Amino acid sequence: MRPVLVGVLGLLMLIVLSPATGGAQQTQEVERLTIATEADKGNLTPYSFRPPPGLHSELTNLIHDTLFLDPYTEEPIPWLATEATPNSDATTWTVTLRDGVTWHDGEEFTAEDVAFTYEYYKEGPANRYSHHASEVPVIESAEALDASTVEFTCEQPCPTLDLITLADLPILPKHIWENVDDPQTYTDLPVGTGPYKLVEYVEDQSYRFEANEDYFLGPPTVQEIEMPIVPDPSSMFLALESGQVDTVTRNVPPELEERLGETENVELVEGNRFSSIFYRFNAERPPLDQQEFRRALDMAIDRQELVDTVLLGSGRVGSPSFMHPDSEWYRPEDATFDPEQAQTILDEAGITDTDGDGIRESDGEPVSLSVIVPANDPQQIRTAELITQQLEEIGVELQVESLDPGTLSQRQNARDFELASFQGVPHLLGDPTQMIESLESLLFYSNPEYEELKSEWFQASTVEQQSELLSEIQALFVDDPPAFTLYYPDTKYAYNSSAYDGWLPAEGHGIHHKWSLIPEASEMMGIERVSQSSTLEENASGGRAAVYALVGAGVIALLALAVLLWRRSARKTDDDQI
Amino acid sequence: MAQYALVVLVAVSLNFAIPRLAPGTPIDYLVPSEQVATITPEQRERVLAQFGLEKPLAEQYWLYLTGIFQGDLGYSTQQGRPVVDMLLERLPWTLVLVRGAITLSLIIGAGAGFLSAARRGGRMEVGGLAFFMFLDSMPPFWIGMLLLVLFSGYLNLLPVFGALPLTGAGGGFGLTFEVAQRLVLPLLTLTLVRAGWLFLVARSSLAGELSEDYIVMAEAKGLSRRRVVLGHGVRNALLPLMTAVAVEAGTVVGGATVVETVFSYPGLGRLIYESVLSRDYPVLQGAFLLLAVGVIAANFLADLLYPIIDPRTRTADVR
Amino acid sequence: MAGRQLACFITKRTGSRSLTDDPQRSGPPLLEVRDLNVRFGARGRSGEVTAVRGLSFSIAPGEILGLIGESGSGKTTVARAVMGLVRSATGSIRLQGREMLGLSERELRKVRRRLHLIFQDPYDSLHPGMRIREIVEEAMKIHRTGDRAHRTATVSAALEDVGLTPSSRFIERYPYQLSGGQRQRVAIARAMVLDPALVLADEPTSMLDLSLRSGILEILKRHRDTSGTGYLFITHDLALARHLCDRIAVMFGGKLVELGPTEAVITNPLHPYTKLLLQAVEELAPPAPQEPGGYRVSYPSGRVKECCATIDPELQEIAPGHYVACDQDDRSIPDKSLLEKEE
Amino acid sequence: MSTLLEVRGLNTVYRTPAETVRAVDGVDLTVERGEILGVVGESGSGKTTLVMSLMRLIKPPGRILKGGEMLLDGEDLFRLPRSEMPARRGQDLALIPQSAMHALNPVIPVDRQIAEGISVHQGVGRKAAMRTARERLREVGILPERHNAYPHELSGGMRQRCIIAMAIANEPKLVIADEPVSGLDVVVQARILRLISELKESRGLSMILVSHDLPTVAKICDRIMVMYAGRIVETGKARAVLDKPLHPYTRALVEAIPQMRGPRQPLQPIPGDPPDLHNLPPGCNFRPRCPAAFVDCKMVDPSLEEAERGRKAACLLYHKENRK
Amino acid sequence: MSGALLGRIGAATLTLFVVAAVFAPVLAPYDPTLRTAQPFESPSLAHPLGANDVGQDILSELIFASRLSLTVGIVTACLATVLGVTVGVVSGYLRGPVDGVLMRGVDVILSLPFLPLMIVLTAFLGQNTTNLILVIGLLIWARPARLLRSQVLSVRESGHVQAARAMGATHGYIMVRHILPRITPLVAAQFVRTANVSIMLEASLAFLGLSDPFQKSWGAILFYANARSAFLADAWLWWVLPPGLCIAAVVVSFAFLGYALEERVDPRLRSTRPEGETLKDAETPAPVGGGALQ
Repeated sequence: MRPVLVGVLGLLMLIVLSPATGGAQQTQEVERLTIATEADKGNLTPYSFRPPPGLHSELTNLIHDTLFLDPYTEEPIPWLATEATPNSDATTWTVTLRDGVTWHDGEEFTAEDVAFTYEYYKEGPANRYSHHASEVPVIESAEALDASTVEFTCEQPCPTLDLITLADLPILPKHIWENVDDPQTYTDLPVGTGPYKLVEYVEDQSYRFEANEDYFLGPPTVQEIEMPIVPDPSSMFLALESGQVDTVTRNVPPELEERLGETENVELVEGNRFSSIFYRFNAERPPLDQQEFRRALDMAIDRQELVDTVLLGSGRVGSPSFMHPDSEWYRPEDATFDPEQAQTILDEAGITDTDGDGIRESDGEPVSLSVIVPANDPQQIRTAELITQQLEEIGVELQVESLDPGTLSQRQNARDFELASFQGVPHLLGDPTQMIESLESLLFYSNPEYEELKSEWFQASTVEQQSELLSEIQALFVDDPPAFTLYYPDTKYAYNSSAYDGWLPAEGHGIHHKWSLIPEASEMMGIERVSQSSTLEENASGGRAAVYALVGAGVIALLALAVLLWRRSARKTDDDQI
Repeated sequence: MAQYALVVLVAVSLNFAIPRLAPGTPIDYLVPSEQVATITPEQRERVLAQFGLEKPLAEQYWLYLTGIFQGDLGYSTQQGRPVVDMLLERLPWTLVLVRGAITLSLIIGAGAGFLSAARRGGRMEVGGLAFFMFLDSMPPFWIGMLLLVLFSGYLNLLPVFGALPLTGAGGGFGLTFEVAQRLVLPLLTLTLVRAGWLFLVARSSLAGELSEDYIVMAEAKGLSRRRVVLGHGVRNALLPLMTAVAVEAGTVVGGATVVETVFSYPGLGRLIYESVLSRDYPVLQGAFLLLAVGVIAANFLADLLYPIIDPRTRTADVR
Repeated sequence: MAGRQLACFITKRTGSRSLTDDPQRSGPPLLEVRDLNVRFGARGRSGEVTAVRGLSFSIAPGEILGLIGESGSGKTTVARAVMGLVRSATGSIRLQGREMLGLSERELRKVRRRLHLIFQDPYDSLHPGMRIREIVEEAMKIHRTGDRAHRTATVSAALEDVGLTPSSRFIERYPYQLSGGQRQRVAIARAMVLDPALVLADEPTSMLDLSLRSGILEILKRHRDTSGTGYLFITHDLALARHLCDRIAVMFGGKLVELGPTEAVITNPLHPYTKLLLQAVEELAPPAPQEPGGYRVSYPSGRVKECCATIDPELQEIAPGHYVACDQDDRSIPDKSLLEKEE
Repeated sequence: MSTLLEVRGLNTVYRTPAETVRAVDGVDLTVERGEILGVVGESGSGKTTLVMSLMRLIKPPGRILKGGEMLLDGEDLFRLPRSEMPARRGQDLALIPQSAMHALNPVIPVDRQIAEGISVHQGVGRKAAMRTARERLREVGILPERHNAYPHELSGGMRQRCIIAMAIANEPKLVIADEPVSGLDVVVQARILRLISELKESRGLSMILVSHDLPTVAKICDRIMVMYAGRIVETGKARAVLDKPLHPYTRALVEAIPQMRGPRQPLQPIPGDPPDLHNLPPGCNFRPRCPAAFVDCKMVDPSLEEAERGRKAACLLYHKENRK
Repeated sequence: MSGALLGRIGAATLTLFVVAAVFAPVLAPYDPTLRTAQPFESPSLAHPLGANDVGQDILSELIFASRLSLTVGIVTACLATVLGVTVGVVSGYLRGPVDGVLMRGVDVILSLPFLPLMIVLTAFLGQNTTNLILVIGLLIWARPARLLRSQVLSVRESGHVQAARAMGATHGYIMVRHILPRITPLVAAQFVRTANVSIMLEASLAFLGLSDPFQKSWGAILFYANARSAFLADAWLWWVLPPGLCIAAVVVSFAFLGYALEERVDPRLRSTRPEGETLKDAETPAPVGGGALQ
């Protein structure tokens, strides 16, 4: 038996001792970049959308292009389009397209493709984008006037069409998609006009992208992108630390900031991705149906404590405005933290502790709420834990139910909840059309004043008008919030600066998107690439050396013990025995 | 035979029912959550219809059953791909990992177990027993994480994730080497976890055999102790061990979930885990079917195999 | 098991008349077994085994009937069938005139009060976790006889009866604290407490050392003498049977091949198998310590006639009370090699 | 006749931290060439330990104490290093173990099991070994078509024949049989004993036959040793021991044999229980059960002494000082 | 001998944990639900194992967690053992069609994939401890049932069972008085084994985030540790190692105990046989004659 064992061990050692892959290039023209992403997002068509975690549109947009640059910029930046002109009341838009753009398969990109895409989104099965063509705004028609002109007609004025809608929706090649009846089961690799071609997709394993040398803005800076899918956060950062990947798409959790900052070649950058944690509530359930009660709850939440404890200070307190503070559409409004005021409001509303058990009663029933949180997100669970304690102070009991994602969505969709913990995504926090729509569909928000403002918003024909109305809407939220925004976590990203440092922290998107890889983008968007200058070399901390020593000593001690025991048992001899 | 068929049928039916018992439907996952509440019944119908989920349960069940016989397990609601393809894609990885782990742990665990049973009463014996029982008692994910931190983190020797090298190009030895490198840690984890159990099985079955009278007879024939232990004891002790391994081999496919998650390994366990979370009924059904058939087939095989290796069970009237 | 060549030892069916009573005794039999058949395994399947066929015998009150046969001859099955432990038994088993086959489980349980079975293996037949007192009084508890004091008294008396004196020394012990002989005595004591009408003893001494056997036999004999209980004594040891039994029944291949008074069967064996058995015992017996007196068997040599392969002879009365199932005129010993193969 | 085996001062003990049990206590024995020595004793008398000691197959916590010797053809087997014993077993010493039902490996055909021992000792090839094995099987009366049967396909008697074939496979100097017929039917018992007698005649087999059954031993053995509580209490020619047992224990054994002849007499049970090796009485071990015990028996542990010509007994009754 | 030693070690360790569980409020330096330190605080005299991600004392968490782990282990084992024993005894004793049906049921349960099924079931029933115990208990009884059945099959053929039947005892009486006591050692061993398995399963589920995250359990501590990257920081020394070692220690002490019990049932496993056994076994003549009940 022993030779076999030795053989196996030898083989293992051979494998173990050989160096791992992963090296870094120093040139700006980078041959290959390895980016670990946290979730499989299918074959990266607009229809392969899956809920977070993980990047979807950023990846989809490596392959696909939109007519304008991206929905979170201040001014529309032309991309596939060169120009978009509205009519006087902004109901009809004429869009001129770039010439000489080709699809990855060599077909020419034309206005037909654009018109087809919008019709397809409007008529076909729903996806993450389609409601921007069918709901807000309602695009009546998209018509190709000639090879490079498309005319869009909206049912109502759509002043932000170029800024948001056209900037958000990826364009599909007509010659391929006109044959696709069922986009959900379409599994071919997608064809787009984007800077990268998806050349390989191994489900749940990795993506591989190759540069599109014929890209209309010139070849991108990185020749090839490897994108392994690493769901486990620890593994992901481990891979980054050990140089096996060059950057990871998961934002750096606060507890790792220090450690990653100390790691050689690894740099952190604030990516400005829009993110928030908010509690939506079910306003149909008493006492949540009372505005005073909701207001009291909102006041009783100590957001600063949440930020300090759960985020270790790496974040901003939530604002009733709901949208992300860095968004162009955000109107600063501050949440009040005043538990005493909250108590007074509750007392006045007749929600008082009548039986002296520390919990208030409403209509004779103790006020006991439950909040549903995703079981796989400890940050949210911890947050709920803290809020439970905070609400206890004002005599409101909160029970936390942690649910797996499937059950969580089902409960929310069935409106079977009181409070629900939710993670805000860029789309929701930076795109006003999405927010307006979500207020009803997602948050079930209804307020007579809001209804009025909303219909005005739909009628508004300029961006300025809409912006103003949005300010009014957000001001309305101070007294009657549609949800309790708890905090906006910082979204720092880590990358290996020796592998690539051309990252562009684009508002709302983080750093992992195609603009980081397109030389022109920095200038077009007016954003600086991350600089090399701030790199600070630091040695491995003493703590790690101590751990090495400890593990080593342990192994040696074990070996010594084994040898000792072996020899002792061998020395045992027979005395009087034959 | 008929009994196996019945067990398969019941298991298959349960596999159909269990995912559907859980709250949540694929629709909650298929459509962005901010829209689920607003999509019209027609849209909903349309999405469900793509996966045959709009039909009454009885009909779904019938289609599922008939589908099985045609090798058609439907389409994944998440990937939109045929479930059969997805399973077949994952199966090799799981098999490489699990089969490798069983083989290795068999060599290590059973080898040590046999050794321990053959050399009774030594100081090493109690130590070995305690050691392997301790191995058997460590949570797999914990071992996995510690190994990961040690080998990939502190020592930076091995890749952290995945099963395939990133540069999909290349082939031959290089590719094999890369795959092997990525296999080391999950394999090691599973091996460590299973070795303890196999040690105990091997030890007790050899100990049992060695106390049989025929061992005395074999020694009395003049065979060396080594030959007695290997040729008679181990030979006979392999029977229960092999049956145990065969039966276990069926279940182990599902048991690798945790390790596969830790190492981002594209096995069936992780597929199942993710499908549970996304309520991907067709994939779940397919995977459960595969597992159930695996277990039952392993049992069946063990039943078939047993008479071949153990002549005592050949006669019909021995139960 | 039995090959075709030996079919001649196997009777087709015993006649319906009750021919197997002991002519010496009068009065109704205690146990009457008629045409007992026991099959194992599913009917008509390949695994089907007929363990007992067409068996008839009877036991009078206070009589010890020895049932002799080798392993696989079906003698244990007979005991189990009489106890009602075999579901597939057909025919008729009457205890004190009452038919026992076909009784429901509930009725059977009542009947079993009057029956008791003593097993071969004293290590196995006593529950290792029960004290001697509990073991002996178990039957009384099951049948709810007597109060606690009465039970204790009965247990003590029974233990004293079988020679476990003083009973107080044994009553609180566990079986593993006793030797094999003592355990078998406990098993016998257990048989006695309910004062059964019939005791079935299945090889009660075969696992005991020679030095202990005779003690057990004497206890059984004494019990029969004092209580008038009938015994079915199952053994493979002809010498033991000779010492204990009033009559001997010889079984082969699930059939009764010879039945008669002990001395008659031993001194004048009629059936070839009985002869073979006697010859073997003779061969094994030690040279007599004293001058051998009296009887020495000598067997005529000969071969089994062909007819035996096809004919299944019935039991016939050859002498008063002495029955044999063989049609041969010269009931000769069969060819040895024939039996050799059948081992 | 010459002496084949001479054992002197064999002591085998089972030693645990709690106690030491002397299962074989100072046994001497000799076996002549071509002789069958019978050893009789009931449960717990140390018979099997004796057999295993002679094979040197005692396993811990049992051990054979130093100081004894076992001369086989003049060579002391107890002095051989343990590693050389396998070469002797099967070649010099063969064993017929207690339970034929379990002594065969259930998953190997019988002829191959026999051939295994042959090829080890005779260094012949597989085929030659198989040929020899089949020859031996024929010799013990197994029909050729059953030679490659698995043990469970054979009846008890046939298995015992296979074991015997295995024992004589390498024409050993001495065969040690432990209860070769217990567990078999009477008819089969008779045949097996007949086979052993025949083999003794045809091959000049030397043998030690151990049994709890005095009649069995008496029938085919030349000499008898009676064991009680790990000791030899009586030796002598078989016939003589049976005709005139000296030791009270032997006498009791003889009287307990049910007779097939003569008038039916009540059997004489031996009072008391078999000896408990963990808890032996002081003085003579048999005293608590002995009808002839007297005062001295409580104090003196009798040694085995010559009582008559060619007969020895370990009983104070036959010690010189008591014989007047 | 080895088994007894291991059994003693197991019992001692287990006692330690039981004591810790029972006297947790006394032993734990802090209330583990309160934030008594800075988040991610390193070990210090005040907090020997540091603090977790929200500043709860990890040592106190560990001590309180032994309550849940042990409760889950023991209650689940009770449930599974009761089920397993009932099915095993009834099935093995009655045999026939009852046996057939029950054993096919066992086959089905054994053929179901465990962990995924538990994930589904906990998702369905809700993540709380009671459900967890129910789910684990309902899944793991099959193995003990099958094992016990085979033991019952052999016990039911033993003489004293036959004797009791012959005495006219009812099936219920025999199962309770004769079968059960005989299989008790095996039941005990199986009990320990199932406790073992369920503690491990609980830990795995908690680690995957599928148990009640507010119940302090070792698996849940590891879940948070993993999710808050403790594996990557030096925190693994005080946040990851201890709970893992606790799980391993409890499981292994159950295993030691179980092994000691099994060894008592099956003397063949013993390193060395007590001599009494050797003599008795070796010299008891084998059954003679019609021993085999056809």
